[in-house]
Amino acid sequence: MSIITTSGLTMQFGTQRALDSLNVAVQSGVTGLVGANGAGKTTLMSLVLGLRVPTAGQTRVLGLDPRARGAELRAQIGYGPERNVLPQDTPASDFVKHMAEVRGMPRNEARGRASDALWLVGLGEERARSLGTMSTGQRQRVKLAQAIASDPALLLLDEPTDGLDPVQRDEMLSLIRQVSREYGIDVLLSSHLLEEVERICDHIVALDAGRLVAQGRLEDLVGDEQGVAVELAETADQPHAFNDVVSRLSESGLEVRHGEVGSRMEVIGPDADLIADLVRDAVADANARVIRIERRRRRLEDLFSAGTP
Amino acid sequence: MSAPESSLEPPPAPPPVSTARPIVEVQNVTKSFGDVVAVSDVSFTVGPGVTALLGPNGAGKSTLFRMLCGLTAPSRGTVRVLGEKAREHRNVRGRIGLAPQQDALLDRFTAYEFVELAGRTHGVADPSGQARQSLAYVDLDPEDPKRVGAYSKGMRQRVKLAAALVNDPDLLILDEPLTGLDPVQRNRMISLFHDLGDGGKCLLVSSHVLDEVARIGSNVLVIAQGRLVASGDYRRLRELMDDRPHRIRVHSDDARKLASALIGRGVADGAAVRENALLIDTLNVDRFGRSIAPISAELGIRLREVVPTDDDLESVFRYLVERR
Amino acid sequence: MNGNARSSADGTEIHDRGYRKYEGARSGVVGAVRSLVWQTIRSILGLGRPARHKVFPVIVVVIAALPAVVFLGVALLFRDLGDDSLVNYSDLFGFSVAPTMLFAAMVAPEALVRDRRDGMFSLYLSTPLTRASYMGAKALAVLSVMLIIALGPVLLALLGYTVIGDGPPGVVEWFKVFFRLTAAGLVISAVMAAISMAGSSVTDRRAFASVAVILVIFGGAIVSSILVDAAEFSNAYGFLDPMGTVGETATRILGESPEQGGSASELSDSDTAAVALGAAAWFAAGAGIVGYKYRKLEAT
Amino acid sequence: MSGSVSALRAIAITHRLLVRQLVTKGRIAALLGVGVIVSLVVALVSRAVGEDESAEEALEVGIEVMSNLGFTIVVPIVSLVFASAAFGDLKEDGTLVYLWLRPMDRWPIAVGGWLASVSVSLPVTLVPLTVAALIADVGSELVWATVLACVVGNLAYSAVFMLLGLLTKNSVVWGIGYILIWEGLVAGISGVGEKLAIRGYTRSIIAEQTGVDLYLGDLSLGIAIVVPALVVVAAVVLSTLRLRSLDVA
Repeated sequence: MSIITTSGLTMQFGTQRALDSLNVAVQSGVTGLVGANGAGKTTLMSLVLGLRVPTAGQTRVLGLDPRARGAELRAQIGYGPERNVLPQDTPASDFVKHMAEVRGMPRNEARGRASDALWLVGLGEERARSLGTMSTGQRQRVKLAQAIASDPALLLLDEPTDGLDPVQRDEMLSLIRQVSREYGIDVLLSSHLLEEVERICDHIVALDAGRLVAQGRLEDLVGDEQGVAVELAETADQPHAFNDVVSRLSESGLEVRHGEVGSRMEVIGPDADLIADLVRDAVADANARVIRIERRRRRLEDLFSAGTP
Repeated sequence: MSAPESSLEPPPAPPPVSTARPIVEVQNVTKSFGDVVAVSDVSFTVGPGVTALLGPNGAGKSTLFRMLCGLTAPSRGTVRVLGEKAREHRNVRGRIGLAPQQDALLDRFTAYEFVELAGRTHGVADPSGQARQSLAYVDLDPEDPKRVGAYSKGMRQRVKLAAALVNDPDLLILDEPLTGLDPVQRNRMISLFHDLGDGGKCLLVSSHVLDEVARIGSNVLVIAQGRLVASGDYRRLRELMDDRPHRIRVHSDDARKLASALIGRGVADGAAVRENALLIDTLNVDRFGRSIAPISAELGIRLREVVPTDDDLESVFRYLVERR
Repeated sequence: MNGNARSSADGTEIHDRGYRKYEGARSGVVGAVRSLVWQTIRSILGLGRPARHKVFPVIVVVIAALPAVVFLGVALLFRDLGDDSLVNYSDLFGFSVAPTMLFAAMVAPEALVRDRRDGMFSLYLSTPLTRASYMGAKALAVLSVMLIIALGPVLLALLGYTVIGDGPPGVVEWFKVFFRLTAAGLVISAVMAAISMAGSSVTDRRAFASVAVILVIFGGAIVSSILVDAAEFSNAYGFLDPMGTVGETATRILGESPEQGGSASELSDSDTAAVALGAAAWFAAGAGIVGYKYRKLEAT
Repeated sequence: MSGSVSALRAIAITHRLLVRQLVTKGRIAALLGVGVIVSLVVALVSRAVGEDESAEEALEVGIEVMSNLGFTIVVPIVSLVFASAAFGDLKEDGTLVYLWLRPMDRWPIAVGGWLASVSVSLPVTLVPLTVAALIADVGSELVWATVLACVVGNLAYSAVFMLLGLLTKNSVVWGIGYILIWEGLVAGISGVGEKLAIRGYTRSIIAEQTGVDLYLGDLSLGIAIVVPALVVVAAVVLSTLRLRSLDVA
């Protein structure tokens, strides 16, 4: 069943069209809403929450119309906003408890759930600290905790990894996945970092300038392509190894593309076995040091560079 | 998992990242805010070219940059830019270009006005011409009548960069210039950095996104928990990292034969076959990387994929940070 | 799908983290409003926040309560002096004018301005709260705290006088006085709350909200006193003074005029209906500005 | 290539930048509105008083209005709003770095900031108050007294509140506290207090120029000008020192 469906959803701000007749069906599970800044991700979220009136089109979320039954709908949604400002002087536990109450938890229940949610996101020891003294990573966790404390059916997370370093980002992503899997909460998370979306999402909705670029299951959208990507190490004793490999492969009639970093290349051709052998021999002959040899994959990035379908 | 203790400690003397005259000298610098130590006994020098300052959030990157610019004084130690302290010497401030981390601009100015003002406040000879040139450099239109308050995050980042460039500084400090940018914008920014570095400027660029850092520059300073945990050439850093155990996944048409050959020749220290893939553990990736192709060629094994499972920068970084 | 909790795809064992599904009843909009009212009251008074946030609220509460306590003390210590030692309730309201104004200007803007600055307004709109229920909760919270300042000391005096035997004679009379006091306190609080919230909705800076409220309350008082006293214009210009207008309304409700403290009001000769209309107009103006501003305010 | 910036240019640049930041439609409209109300009130009052009172009494009423409305509320509050924002806003939103990290000395920045707040708050107050004094039509003494007191008041308040904006985050709240509680209450209690409040000097100027006795206004004209001037110098010097020692975000 679709959690969120839109048909012909259009949002116009003055002369700017933030969303352009969007037809989206978000399925159960973790869905990544990807796109560049200004692609319309936040606008779509605010329409899902019923905070704006669309210029045209329909939206249904959890079977409800956000405009007509907004309060009822929002009671089932946990929302983690993109803005990173939170009440400075409020202790994390007070803030999460308050948001749980506002989202419908009875008072006694809210206190316990706030504490549980903070422990779940790894802030159990820090729950009495005020939000202003917390780091970016901790505040992102608090935003997640307040969104899940009311046990929502649907989590909307706007850029939940923004400003996090890799370790924190991994932890946040696995937390989100864990919450979704263990507690059966559907998640729609937006991000402009495609690689993280690829890492945890079941489904993708990709936007570009307010238009739908692609949607569907992740494995249907990214997959193998012809050829391999080769990365070689630059070594002091074999300074020409990379160029040697490139020229040998080119001489064999394969298409070789330099990657964006100097020690990477892509070798393209229809016959996978032939490529594998030629690459192996070229590398061996050039005395090059292999870092990686990998099948070329279509990445989400390609969805955007390919332009709108 | 143990690594030799000394291999990644900051070397006793500031590592000569470049042989040229150092533009930035940081000596035994400590900065604390109350009881919290943000930067702890850090020393390094940086010369021309692009240097990436890498570290998790809260590691002390911004504090270090602020001290370089003189925006705050170190609690102990000295920070010199071009031989002087920016906090005390007026003219040194004119040779620094800073794009601060915070997304703060004079929102009521147009991009041109903002950059032109930066030029004026720097006392450049031709603020208007310089501003146009800087804006053109970052692909912004000087005639755009929109105020920067209405700009997207990516455009604001570029306005900051243009303002930092307008005085043709010797030292460019860019604090997290890539956050909030989409992949296309990021690529464009990175190539800008390389152009500037090739032009002889000293660029210090901080980031916490590791896959970006390899592209930003080969000189890396890694800072974690307020300390300089590693510095030098990114590739050499990686070679240093070769001491730790690596795990590499190899897809071939004969996993068992390849496994026994690799172990037999001492290239692999351990091997396991799982779902057609060969998982190799090795303590010496250099030898492994040089041997895998010749050995397969010799044995006639078709090599489809060789994928390090823990050799991306994020793993390196995690290793550096978590080992401590 | 739902239901396969406790085992993730990679087979990792999941330990009990305490967090679990919630099957019970949800409190809906009523619970949301109740929580927001309480949270706002706490934040206005600086409860559960560092000490520096409590400075102004405490000063204001002390200034407000001091006269009532002093007069009670005097009445208690010198019971033999007779009725002269008793202050009438209208005078006590006079004493809470200054703290009520200070509160409206310096403390109450906290209720609205902070939510806009730290993004809470937008976050609240992502919950069952709507603009209307949000504003209702905020108004209720500001009004409640305002009542503590404006009415608290007077009720304290009433109780004190009653206990020492100087209260209104008879139960009926007592309740009459009680209800009049409450009504007067409500009018003062409602108008001041409306002005304070109007000032808070025109700017995102708490400080400028304070400036706006001060300009309205003090400016109004000065202008009206100049026009009426110095220029000897019509007393109707007294309505330009919001504090004077509600003060006079309170006096009419209490049915007694102040004997000491504030001099006779510029409005003492006006019709009671006109006075009530004046107070209502100030309230409507404040509420109108709040409504207009928040109707247009974008939630991001 | 960049050089350094001369002191005069630095003052001019800072001034230009800060004026641009300070002049927001909302602030100017709101405060001009206040000015217009003041003029209106004075006009109404003077018309009324002029009809049936002696010239002497009319002048007294005019002075009363001017000093109560103009110099206890309008001038200090307007100066506070702009002067405390001069550097306070830059500090708060993190843009001070675009002025600080420049090859400019610190004192021209302080002077430029002071001039910027004066050049916004002075017209906003001087025009309506002078118009009010003219409308009142009770002799040129009041007009000149108003102009002089307005200039002196603006210069002094702006310097003090600019320093306040550099020292504390809640400068407007502290400033209001100073205006209402110190100048309004404490300074009124004793003669010493009068000398410790800028209001004492502006009132003295009005009293001295018009020859009318004014409560809290018995200092000589010379003192009423020299002391505020010293206050300006001290506040600008302290602001310079503060700019130097400040931790910039």
